[in-house]
Amino acid sequence: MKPDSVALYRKMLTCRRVEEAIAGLWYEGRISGEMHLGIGEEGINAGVLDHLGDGDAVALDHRGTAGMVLRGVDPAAIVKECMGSVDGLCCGNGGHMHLFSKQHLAASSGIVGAAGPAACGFALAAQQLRPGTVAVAFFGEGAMNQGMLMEAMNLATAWDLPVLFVCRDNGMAITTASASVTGGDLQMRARGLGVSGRSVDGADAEMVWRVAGELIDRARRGRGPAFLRATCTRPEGHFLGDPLVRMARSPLAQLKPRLGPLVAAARSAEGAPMAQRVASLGKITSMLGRAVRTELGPAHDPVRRLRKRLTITSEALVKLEHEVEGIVKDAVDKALTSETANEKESSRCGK
Amino acid sequence: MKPDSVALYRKMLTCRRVEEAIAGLWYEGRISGEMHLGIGEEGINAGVLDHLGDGDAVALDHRGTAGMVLRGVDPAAIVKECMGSVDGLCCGNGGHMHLFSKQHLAASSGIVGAAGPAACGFALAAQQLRPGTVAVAFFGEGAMNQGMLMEAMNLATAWDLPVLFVCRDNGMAITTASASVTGGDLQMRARGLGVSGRSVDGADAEMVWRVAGELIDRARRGRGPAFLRATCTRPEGHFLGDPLVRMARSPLAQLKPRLGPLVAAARSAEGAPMAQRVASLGKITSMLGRAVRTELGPAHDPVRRLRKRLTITSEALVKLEHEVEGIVKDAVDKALTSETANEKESSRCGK
Amino acid sequence: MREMTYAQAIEDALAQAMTSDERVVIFGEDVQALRMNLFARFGKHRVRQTPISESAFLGAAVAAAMAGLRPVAELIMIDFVAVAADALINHAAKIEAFSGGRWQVPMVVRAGCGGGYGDGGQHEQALWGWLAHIPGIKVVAPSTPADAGGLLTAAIADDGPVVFLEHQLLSEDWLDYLGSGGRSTVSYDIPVGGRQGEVPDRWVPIKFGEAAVRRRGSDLTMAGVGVGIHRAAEAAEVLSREGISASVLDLRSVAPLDCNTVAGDVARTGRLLVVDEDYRDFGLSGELAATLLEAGLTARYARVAVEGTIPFDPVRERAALPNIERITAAARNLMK
Amino acid sequence: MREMTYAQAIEDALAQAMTSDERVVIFGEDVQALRMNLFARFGKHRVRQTPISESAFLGAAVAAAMAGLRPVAELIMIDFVAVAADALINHAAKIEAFSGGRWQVPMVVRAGCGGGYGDGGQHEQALWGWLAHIPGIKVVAPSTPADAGGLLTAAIADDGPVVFLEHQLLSEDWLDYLGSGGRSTVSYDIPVGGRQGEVPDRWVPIKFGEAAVRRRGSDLTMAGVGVGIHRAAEAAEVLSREGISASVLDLRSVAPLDCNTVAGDVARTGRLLVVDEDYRDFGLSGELAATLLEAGLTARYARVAVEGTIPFDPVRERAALPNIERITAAARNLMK
Ligand SMILES: Cc1ncc(C[n+]2csc(CCOP(=O)(O)OP(=O)(O)O)c2C)c(N)n1
Ligand SMILES: Cc1ncc(C[n+]2csc(CCOP(=O)(O)OP(=O)(O)O)c2C)c(N)n1
Ligand SMILES: [Mg+2]
Ligand SMILES: [Mg+2]
Repeated sequence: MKPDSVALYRKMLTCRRVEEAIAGLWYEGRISGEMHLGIGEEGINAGVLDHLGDGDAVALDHRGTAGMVLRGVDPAAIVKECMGSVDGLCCGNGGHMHLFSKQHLAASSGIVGAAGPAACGFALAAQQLRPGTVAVAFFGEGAMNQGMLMEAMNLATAWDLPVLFVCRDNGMAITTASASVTGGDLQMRARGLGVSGRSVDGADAEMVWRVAGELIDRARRGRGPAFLRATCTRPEGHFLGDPLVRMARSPLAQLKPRLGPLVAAARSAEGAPMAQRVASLGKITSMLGRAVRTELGPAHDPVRRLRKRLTITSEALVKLEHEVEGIVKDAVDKALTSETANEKESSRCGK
Repeated sequence: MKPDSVALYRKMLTCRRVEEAIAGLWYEGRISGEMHLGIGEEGINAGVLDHLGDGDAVALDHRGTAGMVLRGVDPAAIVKECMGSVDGLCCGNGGHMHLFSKQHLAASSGIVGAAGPAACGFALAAQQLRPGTVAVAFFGEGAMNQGMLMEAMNLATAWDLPVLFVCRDNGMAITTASASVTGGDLQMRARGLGVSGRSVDGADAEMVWRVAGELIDRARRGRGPAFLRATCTRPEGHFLGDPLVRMARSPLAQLKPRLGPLVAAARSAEGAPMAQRVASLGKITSMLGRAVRTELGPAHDPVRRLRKRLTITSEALVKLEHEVEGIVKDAVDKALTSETANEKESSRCGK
Repeated sequence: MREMTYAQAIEDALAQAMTSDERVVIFGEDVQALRMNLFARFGKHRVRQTPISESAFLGAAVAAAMAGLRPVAELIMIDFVAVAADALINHAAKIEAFSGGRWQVPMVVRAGCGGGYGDGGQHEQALWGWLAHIPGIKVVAPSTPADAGGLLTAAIADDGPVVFLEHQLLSEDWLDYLGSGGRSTVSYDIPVGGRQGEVPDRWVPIKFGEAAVRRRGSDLTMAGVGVGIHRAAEAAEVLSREGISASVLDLRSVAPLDCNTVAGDVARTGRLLVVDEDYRDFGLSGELAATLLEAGLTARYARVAVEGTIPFDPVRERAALPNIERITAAARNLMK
Repeated sequence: MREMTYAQAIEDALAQAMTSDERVVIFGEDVQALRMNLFARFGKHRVRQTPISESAFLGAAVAAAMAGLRPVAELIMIDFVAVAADALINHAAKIEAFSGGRWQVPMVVRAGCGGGYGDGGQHEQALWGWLAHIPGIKVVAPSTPADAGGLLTAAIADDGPVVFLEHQLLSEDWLDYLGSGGRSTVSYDIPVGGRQGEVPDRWVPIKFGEAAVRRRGSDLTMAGVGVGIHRAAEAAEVLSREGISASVLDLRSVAPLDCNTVAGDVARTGRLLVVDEDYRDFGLSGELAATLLEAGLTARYARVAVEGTIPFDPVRERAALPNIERITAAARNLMK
């Protein structure tokens, strides 16, 4: 199997641009609350979801915007939803962590790990009502420590469900390096739950595509669940405005005000032995260092990587990219118009 | 390391006799509700708990009576508790699934899987307040599918806790053959959570003792959690009055009345294709067959097995057994006296 | 009309639903043994055994319902919902709202509840008021075979999530399983009309939110669900001999709650006594007080409910649950 | 007296408790980053990072407390308690009772709660009434820096399990983290006195179950906790300009509940308006109604609470939460 790399690139670029647009709106204050984006994960999202068709289902986590785009949901409806518009995908009731499209059998959840059980339920319905269809769960490596997700893998084995469990492994769960709180090895853990699988570099979209294709195909043919672990890099940290990223990027404005209290705390008369305090400061420093270092270099950016490998003419590429920009601009324009039309000025946070 | 097999035998026999006495009281209607006993598991319970001392903690599940006896709780207090007496271990508030002894740092729970997190908490306190002490969790193989238990194993790894996770594997969770709903392999699952361990024949108390000794010793020395899986056979099924066991043992009284409706259901006009119905009946039959076959043969009975291997004189053995009978009889007498003394006739169920 | 036990009515209604709608599937721990007849008839795809993984299978029920099935997921006891509450309160209850009303979750959670058979405080909770606190979940608690079958039929037909609570003291299956275990040496105080009774030949759904008036009196109104309402009815008998005439309203569903019938009756009697096997505080009894006050009624009010963790000792267990002595005492007090 | 923000008060009280009692340990997801100062001071053994395994670490907190520690376990948000409710309701709440009063569980669960910053219905719940339903758990919800520090001090000193709910709109830390994310383009409607205020030089425990009278009026009594009580106070200002004089009672702890102060005040005013950011049905507002009726009071009563899943759209979010318009409207209505 070989992907249509141009089409794949187009999808990935669409995700990237939609999410960048959402980021812009968020920074402008037109979107309230948290904002978790999948920038840096396009290779995984597109490489997997390219294999789905009608009747297939997807369970997404808090980072589900790209998944919805890739399943074919109108980007304008997604952007509007993020802005809380009544004509958004969920009438503005859900927001970016709670995107739902019944038509696409695509659901999300802000509860870490919930995608596992949800995918099992979708797969059960697939097995009974739509043989040959599958369900895919997306979640992070941090979610692998959530009981319900482990239970779900085991349930999928027990019921022989057509599920692909996709773990987007960026190594971090908010500020926690997942390796520091995760025992064993994720592949072994999955196998200990009866689910075997593969690990891939998620920045290599074509590779993800090939491996996911095999695993999904297997599930479609009734050969049970599979596990795909794909690594990735997320330049914006956990969410937009991630405090570690802010401190790392604007040490003067963001870090300095915290240093005083931090040093004072570390120096207090009472507390742990000094060696431990020093160790804590060391860990905090390395947390910040990691945030500084995490950037989407050419090797880690799935979009740039795939672009380089395309074999179309540069005219065709420019045209494609232009089209994508157009689609995204259009979606944002629609969202902004609808914001005004609905007199939703007041929907900006706190007004 | 070599166990003091006579002492070990004495402990196991005490558990057996206490639990038999409890069974007797239950059949007499002096104990209400469910009654889960550990008859058949003495090798595991004693082989592990023989290694604990002051400051060590135990988290038990719904099958915790023997564990309490082995930690040194007065058998009379346990029997009284099962009977709901105000002078029982927990003033009659807990019953057999909720036995607690603060003095022994021993706690139980009727919620499957809860022993895992509890042992982690005990181990955390051990690590911070009583270095060198350990915590042990007891649970069944069915509990290995409960999310919180898997989470707990991982947490123990992350925090490097001195815990021994003991899985008593009788292959059954109530009426469910655990293998039919459990993916992978339990040792691999534990390793996938960072906890390595060993599997042993739980009917071989000396073997359990040796392996548990090693693992507990390792935990005591700060080398982190371990997993012990020990197989066992439970002749009474899940609990006293287990319906499968009843049907298997008294087919005329217990099975026959159910057969009419069962066959009628299987023959109904509407339902699954016939082949599936036949398969269901086959599965039900084999469930019953398994209940018939499950008995504590000499190879599976840890008490008889260890007895055979003892090298003391038969006079000494008779004396020992006599003493144990005496202790248990005494406990039951005390419980019955207290029942009368407290005018607890009314405490019999439903009176 | 047929005569059935509470447990038979539930099984019969389930069988009827499974026959008339292919999308109905049941799953849970041990269901192939506990629901042997349904397993024999509908086979392993529609009667599915689960691992002891309540979070996974309740969560799966939510999505299965969203994707076209009508799952009836069994928690052995409602106490165990605590290990899987997320599926119910953060998902089943909220997805219709989150999706802007575009996606519904037609699932049933079936679970035993309630005490009186001596199993202790982690296995005898009622929790109906607790679950009803969360908007988006319906909670029903039938007290008779006819209601059990009719409400279950309605629950399966409902387009939203419904928690169906069957009382362990009314269900001979649960009671045999958890209580007597085949012993003839124990007996329980089982309300007769709850355990066995007439049921329709074919199940028709009973609308949620409609209380059944079990008895109409003039001095005070007693309201509740489950076994408590049978205790209230017994108490009403005793009270009537003392010249106190009590209404007994079986609410049948806790959410939705039939405020109108309660308010209407209390408007007549001027007194409300809530009989509740769930915990007293922040639950059904409080909600009924609020609806009275919201209706602008001034009434005398009392509640007989569970005030702490249910003790194991059967004597104290009985004292902790609403029993006829506590109910009559509270009623007499209200008449003072 | 010192001046502090709500978030600083909590951290300061925690630091004081950790200094004076070696047994106090804190753990939860990301605590080493979120509680950076405490981590720098008390080190990795007493400020422990957890995996995303709420069931395991809440369950561990229960047993750690039983074995001599005084854990403060952090759930990022109380919404997430749903994945770990078992530890709280079937264990922490019950073990003292199960053990015949012989073993206690001195633990604190600390969690953000409450809406108003635009995060949607799975991240803004209050749930205090839900938790308070279960006997054996105390639930506190401070509305000022002074109360936050004093109640946390009491919670840590308490010998039973306490859920400590800090409002996400009052805590600048949570708000920066979850809401603004460093943006200057957004603003929130934050009650001033809740966010910042005077606090004692040394923290002394504030007794649970004692409401604070924020304002004393003659026409009606408003009662609640958290941000709602600030909204009530604002509404009282508006109402006073219309000639309506309202009391504002900050209950501070939901369980135990200060029924006496509420009943006493309502006995004077004859009217109760409950302002509740938790769900309306089967919760705090109902419980307060019950306590009025139990006290034999006849009062006019209304409640402004959350009636369904909180919508994401900030406009509808604001409408769903108790806001000044709804509160004043309900108050005016009560005066009719
Ligand atoms: C049950 C639960 N616990 C905690 C949270 C808070 N939370 C949101 S995202 C997140 C980290 C998830 O990490 P990971 O699974 O690796 O996904 P990533 O964000 O890295 O994509 C946490 C802890 C939550 N939403 N739900
Ligand atoms: C969370 C939860 N789910 C279900 C139950 C009901 N239950 C009690 S014991 C049991 C089976 C446990 O099997 P296993 O762990 O193998 O232990 P065993 O009884 O075989 O010793 C079940 C399902 C429960 N008590 N708690
Ligand atoms: Mg991650
Ligand atoms: Mg077992």
